[in-house]
Parts: sequence; C-alpha cells; structure tokens
Amino acid sequence: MSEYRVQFEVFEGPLDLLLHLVRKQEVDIYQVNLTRIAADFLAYLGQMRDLDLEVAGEFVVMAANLLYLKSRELLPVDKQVVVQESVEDGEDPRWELIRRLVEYKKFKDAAGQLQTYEEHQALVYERRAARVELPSAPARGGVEASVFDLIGAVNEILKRFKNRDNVREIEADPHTVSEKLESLRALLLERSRVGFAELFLQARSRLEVVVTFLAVLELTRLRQVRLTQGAEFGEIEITAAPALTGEPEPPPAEIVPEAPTPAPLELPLSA
Amino acid sequence: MDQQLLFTELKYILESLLMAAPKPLSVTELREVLGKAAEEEGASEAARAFRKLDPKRIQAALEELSQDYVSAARSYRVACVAGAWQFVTLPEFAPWVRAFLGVKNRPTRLSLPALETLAVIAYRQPVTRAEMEQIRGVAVDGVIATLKERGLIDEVGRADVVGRPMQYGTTSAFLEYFGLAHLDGLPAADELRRIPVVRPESVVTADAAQLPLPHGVAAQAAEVPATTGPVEQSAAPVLEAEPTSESPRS
Amino acid sequence: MDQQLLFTELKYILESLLMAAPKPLSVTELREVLGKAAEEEGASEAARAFRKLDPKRIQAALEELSQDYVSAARSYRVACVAGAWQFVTLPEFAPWVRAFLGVKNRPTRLSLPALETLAVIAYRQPVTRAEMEQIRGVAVDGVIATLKERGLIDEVGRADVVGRPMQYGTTSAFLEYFGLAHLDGLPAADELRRIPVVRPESVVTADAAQLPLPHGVAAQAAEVPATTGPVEQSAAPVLEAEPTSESPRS
Repeated sequence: MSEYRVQFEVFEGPLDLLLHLVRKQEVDIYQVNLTRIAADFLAYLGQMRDLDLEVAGEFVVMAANLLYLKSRELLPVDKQVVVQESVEDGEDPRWELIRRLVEYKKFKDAAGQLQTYEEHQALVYERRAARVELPSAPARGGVEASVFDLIGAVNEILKRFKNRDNVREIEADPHTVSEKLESLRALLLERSRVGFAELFLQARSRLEVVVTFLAVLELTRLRQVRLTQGAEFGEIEITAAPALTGEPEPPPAEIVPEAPTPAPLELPLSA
Repeated sequence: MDQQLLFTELKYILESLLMAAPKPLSVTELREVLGKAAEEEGASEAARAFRKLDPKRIQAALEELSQDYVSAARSYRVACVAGAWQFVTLPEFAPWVRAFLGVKNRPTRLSLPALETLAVIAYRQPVTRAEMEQIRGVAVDGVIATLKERGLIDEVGRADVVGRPMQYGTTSAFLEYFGLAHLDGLPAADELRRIPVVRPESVVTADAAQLPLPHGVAAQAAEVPATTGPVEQSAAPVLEAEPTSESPRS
Repeated sequence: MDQQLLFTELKYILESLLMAAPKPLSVTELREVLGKAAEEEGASEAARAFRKLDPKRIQAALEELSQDYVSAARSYRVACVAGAWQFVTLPEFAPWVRAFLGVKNRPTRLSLPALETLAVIAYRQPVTRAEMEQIRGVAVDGVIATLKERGLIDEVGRADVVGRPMQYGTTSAFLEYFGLAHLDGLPAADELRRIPVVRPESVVTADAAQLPLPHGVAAQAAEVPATTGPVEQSAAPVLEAEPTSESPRS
C-alpha cells in the first residue's frame, strides 16, 4: 500500500477516489449515479494501468463491488433477486457503500480541520516564565545563595564599571586574589557578617570586582564563609564559617592559611 | 467578601500564577497552590478563602479569564492545551517570536493519510487497526507506526473480539500537537463519534425506494456504539444535502 | 501604514516577545530580534518596517506598554528591571506565586558544590572531569552523577588528549532550570569565560593531579581519583584559581 501512495499520491484509497468522482458529478453523495461512478472508477483504474502504475488491491476490490452494484441496477426491478437478501440482511449494498462514503468524507474533513490546527499551533508560542522577581518575602532561616546568584550580582556590579574602565587599568593592578582573600578574612573575623554588595562598594576597577568575586568564591569553596540570602533574590550576605573562626572543621580550611605569597592573577584587559 | 468579588479575585490569582509559571498548569496543580498559600503562616483572609475550592470553580474562573483575553486586543491570550492552562502568543506574532526563540521544535508536518488515520483514532478510540482500515478503505500499518513513533497515539488495550486485536488511542502529546484542550475540543466531535450516517427517509437509489422499507435502521443501529442509544431519524445530521426522492438512475 | 498604527503594532510585537521570552529583554536585544525578523525570508511589510528602528522608539513603545498595564486592572504589569523588560506579577499576588514557586518550581535546590560544578561546566564546556577537579580542587564524581541524573549535564564527547576522557556540557534542561534562553544568557558569560587564570606551579590548595604533594595535602589528595591523571597546563582554563608565585608561561 505504501508504495502505491508514493506512486499515485492524489488518492489515498478507493474511497478517496470515489469521493472525487462524486464531486465531479456535482451531486450530493446521496444522489449519486452509481452506474456512472462505476464507469468512471473503472476508467480511472484503466488509466493507472496505462501509466504502468500498480493498482492496489483495495482498488480492485472496490471495482468488483461497483461492478456488482452496476449489474444489479441494470436488471429490471422485479428481477432483482437481491432484494430479498437485502431485506434479510437489513442492508442494501448501495446504501452500504454510500454510508461508507459519507462516513469517510467526514473523517477526511476532520483531517483537514486537524491540519488547520496543526498549522495554527506551529505559530503559537507558550509562555515559559523565567523565575519571577518576588517582592522580599518573610523567609525563614534564609535561603542558600547559588553561584548563579553570585555571578548575577557580580554582573550587576561589573556593569557599573563598564564605562569607567580606561587605559590606566593596563598598568600593573595592585589587586590579587590572595590579597583580597586575606582582607576578606580579616573583615569577617572582625564583623562576622558582611553584605555581598558592600564588598564591592570600594572597588575601583573591573579587575578589582572580579578579583573580589573570585576571593569570595574561593572562601566559599574552602567553607570558610557561608553565603545566605534572607529571601530568594534578597541581598546576599557573607558570614564567617567555623573554619574561618578557628573552630574545628574539615581539612580544606587548614591548608590555606599556609598559602605562600601568590602572584597576581592574570586577566585579559578588555580593550 | 461577597461571592462575585471572590470569584474575580480568584481569577486574578490564577492569572498571576499562569504568568509566573515556567510551564502550563492544570486545574489540579492550581488548586494545590491555592491550598498551600492558604496554609502559609499569616495567610490573608483572601488566601484562606481559597483553601479547598471546588475544581469546577477554578475551571470556571479560568474559562472566564480566557474569555477576557478574547475580547481584549492584546498579542497573547490564555489557552488550555491538553488540560493545562497557559499564556500563549497569537499566531500573527509568530514571525517575531520565532526570530527570538528560533523555529519551534516540531517534527515535520503530518501527511494527509496520517492526519486521516489520526482523525479516525481520535474520534473512535479505542479503535483497532481493522476498524481504521474499514473506515479509510486502505491499509494503515505504516501510518500507525509513524504516529506511534511520534508519540501521538499509543496502544490502549485489546478488543474483546476474536484474536484480541490491539486497540489504539490518542495521547496527550496529540492534544498538545494540535493545541486542543481535551478530546471534546475536536471539531464536530459529537457528530463523528456517533456514526450519525442515517439513511434518509426517501431512499438513495432507485430500487431501494421501492422496497418495503427495510428495518434497515435496526441493522445500522447495531453498528452504533451501545452507549449512543437509538438513533432518531429526525436527528440525523446529514452531511451536506437533502435526501432525494428521485432515483439517480433514470 | 501610518506612523501611529506602526507604533501600536510595534508595541504589540514587543509585548508578544516579552510574553514568550523566558528572560527579561533589553532594548538592544529587542531591536536585534526586530532586525532578525525583518530579514527572514518572506518577511511581511510590517516586519520589514521595523528593520532598523531607533532604540528610542522601542524604548518609547515599551514605556507606553508599561503604562497600558498600569491602567489595566490585571495581576501583572510590564516592568523594566536593570535595563531589561519583563512581565512581573504584582506584589499583592506574591503569597500565591510564592506558594507555587516554593512547591513546584524546584523539587530540591542544588547544593552549593553542585552549583559550583555546574557553573564550571556551563562556562567552560566541553570540560572533562579532570578539568573540573582542577578548578574546584575536590573530586566531583558524586556531583557529576547527581547533575547527570537531574538531566542538567550530559556527556558531549571525548577530549583529544591521552586517555580520551569524557567531556561534559550542559543540557537544555539546564537552560530551563535557570530560565536561560541559551548559554550566552549566562550572567557575565563573556567576562567569566575569558578569564584565563594561569595555573600555579605550586598550588596553594590540594591539587593532587599536578603536584609533588606537600604532606599536609595528603588527606585531600585522597579525594581526587587516580584516574585524573596529569593535566596539561596550557589546557587548563579555569574559572577560579589559586594565585601563584610564578606564572608558568611568563
């Protein structure tokens, strides 16, 4: 069947072809002249054969059926033996064919409707909201801030420097991660709680912002500080963790204090 | 708060949820959220009022909301697809949204045979392959495989007849693909589900007219699913024309 | 089309974009989208009309749009936050939105180590396990498993170095989780991708792969799997790193 469709795509099957022929008669399905339809149908099959197209089994069966109906109609009414049968069967073969055609046509129309829906739906885009800005909520306990919250925050701060950056920055910049690390530690030992944005208030260059940020990340990684948010999207706070204040904590913390004097971090200078 | 006010309030709450949600939401999900908000510490009177809402009320509010957008001249509306509510942009803005989001990740369009078969399955589910072939008059094997592969249909059981053939039905991906809220949203659903092809009173072909009218209706009724009940001749929605008293032959 | 009509049209187009966009959009981004839509094959007259719009006009349309919502009695409005435009729900609906985002949005929050690893993968993909461990200084096996399980990362290939280790990258679920349209939407992406922190010769924290280990580091070294192997210095672009006393390359 599939190879048939490829070769002759106009009609999907005998019912489709019949519908087409009914339409050509320009009459309602119920009024269709079966004799003419049968003749048209056979003619069409003949054309297919002439074109060397394989005629699918379904078409042949339908052709036989039509020929039978046609032969019946050629007989005078009183000679139609079938009539009795049809009463017994409760089914007139002609009516049966028409019923199928009507039904098929409805599904064909429904398929057309589905196609419209398909086209329509391809043009419809659903909203996929980003996380909505929530007004600060009475959050309990504080939410742990994610790296993305941090990066987002840094990004905001970096924006402030976008226009300020200038050539001077190319000169040796005094800021290094280790230096920031130390000053952060000192600050936290002193105050135990610092606002994240506050750290950047004094920053004078993009580099310093980045360096400060890396220092915060590093301290987080070493579990020497904790980052919390009072609420989602709230201000991020940095607090000293036990590892920093000297209380017993897992190994990573113990390693860093021995840090040798580090060299400056190399950063590409945005020209 | 009076009922009308509460209903309006509910509508806006649902609206805000659809706006904030990163995915479409079902009535059940929305109801859960309302319940949860009601139980929060310090929940307002309004919040508590929506604690255990009848899902029908939520449904009604969503439908009214959806109507609001039909009349508002905006670039989007509220729609229900596969039982889940969401904001969607209108098709006429697709060129710009597409420029931003890229072409929707949709497989190629369905072929006409696939659409026809899908229509048969959608309206007549659960339906066997034999029944589909009876209606379409052609083999449907390849098409069924394609539709299954695309997740639009699935096997839903076996028919209680000899050989216990597989029955097929549509999936929720089917509803999504066509943007339908649910199966009742199919066009002309009633008509197509019930096999309403009833023989006209004045008969189709010449000889049939001369018959003592067969209790043909009875035979036909056998084909009608039991649930449908007897088919009234007068209720026959005929496809597109008047039945004729004339013989087509002659 | 006359100017007023065009302006109204523009307003609705921008509105549809804000509605469909999974992130806030700046005037610049919106202008780009308009430009892109205008250049599509078969672009409509309207689409072409917005090809090279003065950003001021876009800004004006957005402001008018925003005003529309101030007067409309809805549960949300159009707002500009940090230079980017978006739909936001009104504060009075926060109890419900919060109840929703709390329940539904995030089954479980990712742990900080998971987020860090994810950040490394996101900014440096494709990236091998060894590279991640080098950057983070700890074994990442467990975290990788978790991230993979949650569908946020996946194997994307193999590195062209000895042993051909697996490389990881983020998935589209990752973008969804963070409400990102694409990887370029990662915050400070350019900035963070470009930081080629030079690897230290002697490292401050444990970096088992690279060092003749100082004794104190032994405990941590145990965490690093033996499979990590030596990592090319030059092939180590890192997100965060230890400062070093000498840059190996300079």
